[in-house]
Amino acid sequence: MLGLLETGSGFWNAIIWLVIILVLGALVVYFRNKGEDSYKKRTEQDKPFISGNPELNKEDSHLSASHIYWGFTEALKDYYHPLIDFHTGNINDYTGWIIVVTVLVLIMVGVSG
Amino acid sequence: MSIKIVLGLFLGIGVIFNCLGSIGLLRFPDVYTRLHASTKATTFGSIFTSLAVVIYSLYRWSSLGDSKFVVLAFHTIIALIFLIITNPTGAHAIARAAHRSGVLPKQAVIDQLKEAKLK
Amino acid sequence: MKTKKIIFGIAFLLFFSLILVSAFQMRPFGEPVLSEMDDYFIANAQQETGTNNVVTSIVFDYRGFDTLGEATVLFTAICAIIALFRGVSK
Amino acid sequence: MSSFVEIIHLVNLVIMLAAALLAVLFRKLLPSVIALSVASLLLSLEFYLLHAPDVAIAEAAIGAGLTMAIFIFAIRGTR
Amino acid sequence: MNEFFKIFIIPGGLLLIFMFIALIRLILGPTTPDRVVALDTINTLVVAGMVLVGAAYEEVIYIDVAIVYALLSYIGTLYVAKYLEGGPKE
Amino acid sequence: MNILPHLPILIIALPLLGAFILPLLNRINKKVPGIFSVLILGASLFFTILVAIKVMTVGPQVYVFGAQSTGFTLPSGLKFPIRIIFEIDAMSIFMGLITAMVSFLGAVYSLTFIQKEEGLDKYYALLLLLTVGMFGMELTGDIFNFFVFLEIASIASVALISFQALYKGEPAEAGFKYMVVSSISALIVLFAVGIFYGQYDVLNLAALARLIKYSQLDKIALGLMVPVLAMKAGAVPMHMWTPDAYSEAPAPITMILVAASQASLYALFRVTFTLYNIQLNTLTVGWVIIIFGLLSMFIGVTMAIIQKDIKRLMAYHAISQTGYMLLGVGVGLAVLADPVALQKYGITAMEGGIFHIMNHAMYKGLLFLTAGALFYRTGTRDLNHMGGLAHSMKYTTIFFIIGAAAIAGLPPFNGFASKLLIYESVYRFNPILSIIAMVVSILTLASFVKVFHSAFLGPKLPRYKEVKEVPTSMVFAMAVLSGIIIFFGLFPDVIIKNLVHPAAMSLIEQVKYSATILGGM
Amino acid sequence: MSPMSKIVRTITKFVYSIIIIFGFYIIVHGHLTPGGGFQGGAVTASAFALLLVSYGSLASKKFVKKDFLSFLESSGLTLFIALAFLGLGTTFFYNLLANSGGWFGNVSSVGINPGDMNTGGVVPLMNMAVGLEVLSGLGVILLVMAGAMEFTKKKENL
Amino acid sequence: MIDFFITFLISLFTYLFLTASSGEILGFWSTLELSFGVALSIIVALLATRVLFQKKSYRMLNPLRWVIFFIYAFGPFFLAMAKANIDVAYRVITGKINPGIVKISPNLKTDLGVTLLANSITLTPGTLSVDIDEENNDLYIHWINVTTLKPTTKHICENFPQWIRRIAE
Amino acid sequence: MISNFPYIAVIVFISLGIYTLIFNKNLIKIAIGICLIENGANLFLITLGYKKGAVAPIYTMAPAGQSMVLPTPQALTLTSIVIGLATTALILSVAMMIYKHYGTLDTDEVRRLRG
Repeated sequence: MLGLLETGSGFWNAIIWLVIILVLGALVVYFRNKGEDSYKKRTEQDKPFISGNPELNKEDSHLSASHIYWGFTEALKDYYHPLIDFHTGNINDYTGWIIVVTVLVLIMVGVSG
Repeated sequence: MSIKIVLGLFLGIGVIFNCLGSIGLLRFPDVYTRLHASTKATTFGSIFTSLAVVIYSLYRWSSLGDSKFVVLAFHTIIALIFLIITNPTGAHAIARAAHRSGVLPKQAVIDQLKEAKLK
Repeated sequence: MKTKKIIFGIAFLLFFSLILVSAFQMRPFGEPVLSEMDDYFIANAQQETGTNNVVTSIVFDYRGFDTLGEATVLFTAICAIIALFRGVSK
Repeated sequence: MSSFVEIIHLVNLVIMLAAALLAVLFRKLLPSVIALSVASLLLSLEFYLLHAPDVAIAEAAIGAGLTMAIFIFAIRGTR
Repeated sequence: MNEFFKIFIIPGGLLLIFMFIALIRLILGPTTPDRVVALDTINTLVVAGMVLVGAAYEEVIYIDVAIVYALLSYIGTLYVAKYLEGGPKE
Repeated sequence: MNILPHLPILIIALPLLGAFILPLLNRINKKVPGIFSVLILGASLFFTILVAIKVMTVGPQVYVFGAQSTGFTLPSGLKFPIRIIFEIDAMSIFMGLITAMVSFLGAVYSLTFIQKEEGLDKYYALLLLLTVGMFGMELTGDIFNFFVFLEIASIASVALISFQALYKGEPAEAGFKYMVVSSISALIVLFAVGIFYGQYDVLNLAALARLIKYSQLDKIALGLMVPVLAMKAGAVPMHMWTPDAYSEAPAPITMILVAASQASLYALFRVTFTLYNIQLNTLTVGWVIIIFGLLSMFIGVTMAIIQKDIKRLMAYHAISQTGYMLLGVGVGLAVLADPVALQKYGITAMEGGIFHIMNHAMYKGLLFLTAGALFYRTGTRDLNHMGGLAHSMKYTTIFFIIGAAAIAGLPPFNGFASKLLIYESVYRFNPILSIIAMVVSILTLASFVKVFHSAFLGPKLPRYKEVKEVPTSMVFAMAVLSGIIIFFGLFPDVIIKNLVHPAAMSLIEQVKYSATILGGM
Repeated sequence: MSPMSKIVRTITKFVYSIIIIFGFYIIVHGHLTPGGGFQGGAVTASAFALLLVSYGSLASKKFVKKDFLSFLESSGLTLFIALAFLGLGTTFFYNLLANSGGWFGNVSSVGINPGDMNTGGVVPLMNMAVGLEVLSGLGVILLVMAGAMEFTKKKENL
Repeated sequence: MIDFFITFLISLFTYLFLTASSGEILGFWSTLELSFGVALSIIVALLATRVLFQKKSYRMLNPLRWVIFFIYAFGPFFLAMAKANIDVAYRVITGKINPGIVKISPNLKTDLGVTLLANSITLTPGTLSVDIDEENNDLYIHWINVTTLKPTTKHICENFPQWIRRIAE
Repeated sequence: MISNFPYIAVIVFISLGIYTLIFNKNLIKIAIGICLIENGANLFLITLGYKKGAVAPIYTMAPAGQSMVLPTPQALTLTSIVIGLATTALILSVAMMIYKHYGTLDTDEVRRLRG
């Protein structure tokens, strides 16, 4: 069958998956249309509500990239600090690591025979 | 047999002068005197070693009649000529550069070049 | 920073000694064991290509494509340098 | 007599390595480049002794003349 | 390897020793011009040595290398001299 | 004159000729070089497809340079070829197709992306030469020839990386770093070539593969070549040049550089599989490659999360995706000596790894092109300064979503297909590896959500009021790549059956490779 | 770069033409004696280097034009690859002139001999093409780097 | 035109010297070498004429000057060089030096003349030309054994300027 | 084992180059280091081709009756020398460009791209 991918322990077919997704999507749309239609345009319901505070201007309301995942990096501080120190950007280190890895591989290949 | 003696003589002179040149390079106190030793002695020594090769090739040519020894002689002469042209010029360039970069002759009795620059 | 230097130093010494093994494992200097390909070149290059200089016959005939690559490397470097300093030395 | 030739090879290689070592050890750039040039020169002589005149010419022309020239351009350009 | 081989190769070997002496000047040389002088000396000695070795092996075509060296070593010297000179601005 | 036997050489000779006469053509008109190089690369792509069809139907193709005939015959009295040989089997032409496709699209994209720059003839000549270098690395059957083309590719990439060094310092810095590491790698490869030559007096890959004895020296050569080629492919902990180079190069060049690093990856596989094959201790070397893969995946993706520069972020993702390929093929190598395990999951793992090479080239190329499109309109690569661009760059947004979904392994895009193959087969080799691979995939999705949010979502910013959709040639290149991604995602079996499986088998069956030239099995 | 002293310049004047003819000698005798396109090209390019160092970059621009060298470089390479393409009747890089009896097609005598210019097939032609490329290419490198030297220098050191 | 021809001849002679003993013409050259020599020399002449003849001066065309040059090179010059080397040998062994830089005015007018003199001085006893005054061609000489503080040309370089005047002026 | 001295020289050459690359902090010194590695690799190839008591593989006016050294390494070395020159020239040009923008050649300063 077209699009059938055998992985040795199972299979994957994108077309079947797409068909399933489409059917589910149609179901969702169907259920959504059954709901009550109380939303009115051009009333107060249309405006953003930020806990009663005034709306920020456009520049400030956008969350900039440095702040995304702040918590994640803060939690993994012990992992990230050495890692960032590792990337010194110094050309001597680049060469040095190549030599270190070469030595390790040479030893491994030599020991294992 | 005599050709060997001649060759030995020429090569001996050449080697001795080359040796003197390099020893002078080691012994003398400053750039200019070292240049004296190295330029003169090595050029002169190289002339003699090259002349030995030329004599050798002419000898072999006359005895064997092999034309390749003509090439040997001619090319050696060309190398020698270039050496004689370029060596003193190089020495002059170094001496001038040394003086301009501020290396003054040691134990100098007189330095008219420096005086000329001061004016 | 100090530890990194020590690591690199040890790695460099190990690298040196490990590669030095290859120098001792290599066949003795001046005595090629196998020289089939080169014997073929020395024997046949003069007839096949008509050049007295076997090296040139290899460079331009048997391994001509390498030479094309080499000329290309030079061309690439020249292009690179001109592109790097474009408009500088008019 | 061939042992004498081998001694010549050995001495030449030792001088060459000394020059290369100097090229690494000198702190100033210009002496370092001069030492590199000497190493390259003796490398060319070594090629010559190993019966590779083609390569010796290439190394002589490129190692002694042109590499020196471009190194000096670079050093002068980065003052 | 004929009877003349020895006559030419021994001076060639001696020239190598002189190169070593010049190398000592390269190591010691307090100023850069000293080192250039050492380079110049080694150049001349190498040319002389190449001529001798070429004659020893009876390889006449080898002398071309010596010619190239005699011509081109001068250029290297000039470049260093030029650098040391500094010179007026253009 | 019959052109058909000469197709393999035309792939490489046409761009070469084009590069040589570009500076002459520039004297006629400044606009000519771009169009000319697009035409040349199009022709090259066409020839590559023809050769691919031939390889898939007939079998490996051999082209001998300078011999009496194109068909291969051994010289009298010798057991191995003496001339340079192109040996094109399924794996080579698989990589060749990627190269041809990517460089063609890169040239099309460059038509408008770089048109304001001076010295465009040099730019296009270097682009053609980079393509030549990659093709040469992939198609050649001679190790010294491989070194030469490695140098061509690296010098051309350096030149293109630092193409804009006239205006700012960072491209020059990136170019310098890349040049240093790549010349080390090339010189070490040369040293290894010397070791091989000294032992066997042969330079041909197939003949060498038959002669090799795995002596002490061969071990040293292997130990020198594996790390160095892995470094060129961008494996951790020798990956630091990758983000520098990828982020500072112009966008179309970055796309081609991805393909160039994959050419080194190909060389790594060639060395381990074809040159040594089961001679070497497969478990050790396999695990070395797997460890490279694991480190690359994990460190690459975690570093990507904290980046602020969009192209640098994508470059770290490139490292992380390279890890998948190394993992898949490494597992294949680790079980190479064990026929049962190889049949059970080894081949599948290798198919996954090799299929991922192609997928990666496509979606990473697409992502870099979208980053280039953003840069083209906004003039910045800093994510902190972007925002709300979905309002004005609709096509770019759609292409970015496709690329991001593909790289994160969301079905039904192509990334999912290859990652699935890797997960399932690696799970049978060692479950932990597979789990790590899945975690990395999730982190990938997370970081692309970050990019999507900060670049495209949000209110329309006033400073980008003037921004509009990018010109047609750029949209065209991105659209072609998205089309390929969707096609591969929907019908992965077509590709795997026709391209990937033969490629994997050609790597595994070393005997066949040398038998193509030397005869006998 | 500024010019060097008068002595150096006068010597350069004479040595220049000799180096160039010597480079050409190495190029055209590539198939007989040590040498060939690359070596000869490098030697000839050294002549440009000599000119550059002794006359300074301003004056040597009068003698050697960068655009012209760039043109020569491209045409040399195109000639080289065209020679390779010529063999496409049989294979790429096929030496179609060797032993054909025509230009450069003389059959060379086997064994040790003084050598004859008229042998080698396309090898001497390729030597010339590569020599043209290398001499002009290295000349361009030298000229561009000499120009860039003034550009990258710090202004106070000018 | 005459410049072109002279450059051509110089290169042709160099080429012929390099390719001697390749054939039978005049006992040394083959036809092919000769024709190649002519062709290449024309190219060299195209490249190098402007360098060689920056000033129009055809003084050196007189063959008599060349004869004198050879006499000078093999006669007094070679003798002085031999003397110089013995002198250097003496100084290398004993280490006796008394150096200084002095100025001489040889009053030579042509570039070639002053170049020849400078190079001769460099290769002859105890002297080394350090610098040159570009306007009036005065030479600054490093003298290894300063005997007088007001040296004349005679002290430094014997009668070389006369010879060189005969050759180059 | 002393008969292998040229190989030892090659290794020392390459190691010196790598030492320079790791421990030297000047960009031009790094270029010198790369030159040294190149020289080592070239010497290695030529050494492999040497045969005792042989002459160069050129038939023009060669001494009679002697074997010839292996020609292939010479051809390879020729290629790698020119490649080395191209690499060196490019590295130095890029270093000059770095100096133009950064005003220094110290590798500790030339690292705006990091992290």
